[in-house]
Amino acid sequence: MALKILYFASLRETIGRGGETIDLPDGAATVAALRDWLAGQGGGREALLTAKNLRAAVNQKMAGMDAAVADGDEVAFFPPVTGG
Amino acid sequence: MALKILYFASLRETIGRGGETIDLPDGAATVAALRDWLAGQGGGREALLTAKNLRAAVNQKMAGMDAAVADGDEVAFFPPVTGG
Amino acid sequence: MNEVSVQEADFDAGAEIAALTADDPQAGAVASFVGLVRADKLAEQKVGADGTVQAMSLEHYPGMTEQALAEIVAQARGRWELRRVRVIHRVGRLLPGERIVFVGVASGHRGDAFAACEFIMDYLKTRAPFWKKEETPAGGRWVDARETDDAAALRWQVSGGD
Amino acid sequence: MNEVSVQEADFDAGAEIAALTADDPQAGAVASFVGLVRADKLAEQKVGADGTVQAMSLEHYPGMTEQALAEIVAQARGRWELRRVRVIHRVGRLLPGERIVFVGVASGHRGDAFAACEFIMDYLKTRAPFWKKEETPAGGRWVDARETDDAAALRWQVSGGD
Repeated sequence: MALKILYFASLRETIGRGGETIDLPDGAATVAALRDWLAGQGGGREALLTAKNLRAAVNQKMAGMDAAVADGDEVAFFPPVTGG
Repeated sequence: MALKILYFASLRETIGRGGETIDLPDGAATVAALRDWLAGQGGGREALLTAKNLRAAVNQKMAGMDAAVADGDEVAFFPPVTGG
Repeated sequence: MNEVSVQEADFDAGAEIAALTADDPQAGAVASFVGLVRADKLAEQKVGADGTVQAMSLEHYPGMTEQALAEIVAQARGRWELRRVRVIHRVGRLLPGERIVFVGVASGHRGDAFAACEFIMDYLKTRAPFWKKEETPAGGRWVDARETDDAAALRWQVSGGD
Repeated sequence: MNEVSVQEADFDAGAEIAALTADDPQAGAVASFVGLVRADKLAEQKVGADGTVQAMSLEHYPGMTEQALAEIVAQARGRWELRRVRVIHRVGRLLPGERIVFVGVASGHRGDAFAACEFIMDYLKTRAPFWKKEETPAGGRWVDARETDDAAALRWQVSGGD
């Protein structure tokens, strides 16, 4: 399935890009599975596994690692927020 | 002893004056005793006994009815405050 | 600048908030409160069908007022780590919608600023010698003290932010 | 007027506070918060003796940010009786002492205004997608999330103002 991936803050810098469009093989249908698949692609994406307290959002809403992802979703990965 | 008495808000209106200087007979040395003595002087001062939740200050600090009063003190009587 | 003011004049909340942190590198948080004359509350006192909102007048105890406010601020400083604090309370005749009171508290952290600002308001409501009188078509009416205000002040004695 | 704004421009806290109650006869209380870039916190990151405070930059997740803030405000409205609410968060490069965030809440009563204002700040700190990066003489440094912020947000789930 086609997914839009976004990276923010330190994760964006480590991975060296703000986002990418990917084609995820069928079967991996949660945020955690997507994270693991991305990390396996290398190119700095291993940081998704080593990042402390990795957070995610699916379609611009905070989501847990067990949240489902579906074709066409926008999935973002980032460190804990520090605004305010 | 000589005391400066002040009345505020509804009490000031009921008693018809903002304050007065009095000479309290010896023996009455608490706010409560002063209140009772004043009420006995009539002229609207009976309101000190009928006022709901009467409050007092001695020398510009909130004081309970059992607080001591001494010669030269400024004693104020008023209803519960409603500022803010 | 004074920490507390009792005045007839209006105040500028934005200028007060800015002054609370100007040139203070340790001030990262400002909690503030503005209280206003509620037009609808005055309207509740209408007596006749043609009764229109009039105004409110605020009486105080000159001399004691400033002292009482300063004492409340001192208590807040004893409980929380605060930078600058500012309390302004107006007296005299005020129209519906007009500002009555300003409390602003600067601190390094927002928790202290919020707690101290609310504490000062709760104590001001029950311990500072101000009295409100509403004008109504039927004449003046002194505002009754609210039991909820006593309860609000009391809760700081039980679970205060120490 | 928008309820939430994410912008590079500074804001005028006094004007925002005034707008929260303009022509609203039921608004008697405005609690507000202003957060600033603490110069001394930036200074802690100095590496060399000549290390001077630089600045901070704020990154966000365009699109999600506004939605997350609107959702936080909606939750506050579900818990307390509020009139107007305003949230402004700046992004981009900010110098020490500059304003970062404004939260203003108008209500009929101060208890609701204070609680909702603090709730919105606590939730914003843990749920709105903003990230701070400090410039230091040794280079950029992403600010770590604080456990105290998680604790502050969590307490609304236990004893929230219902």
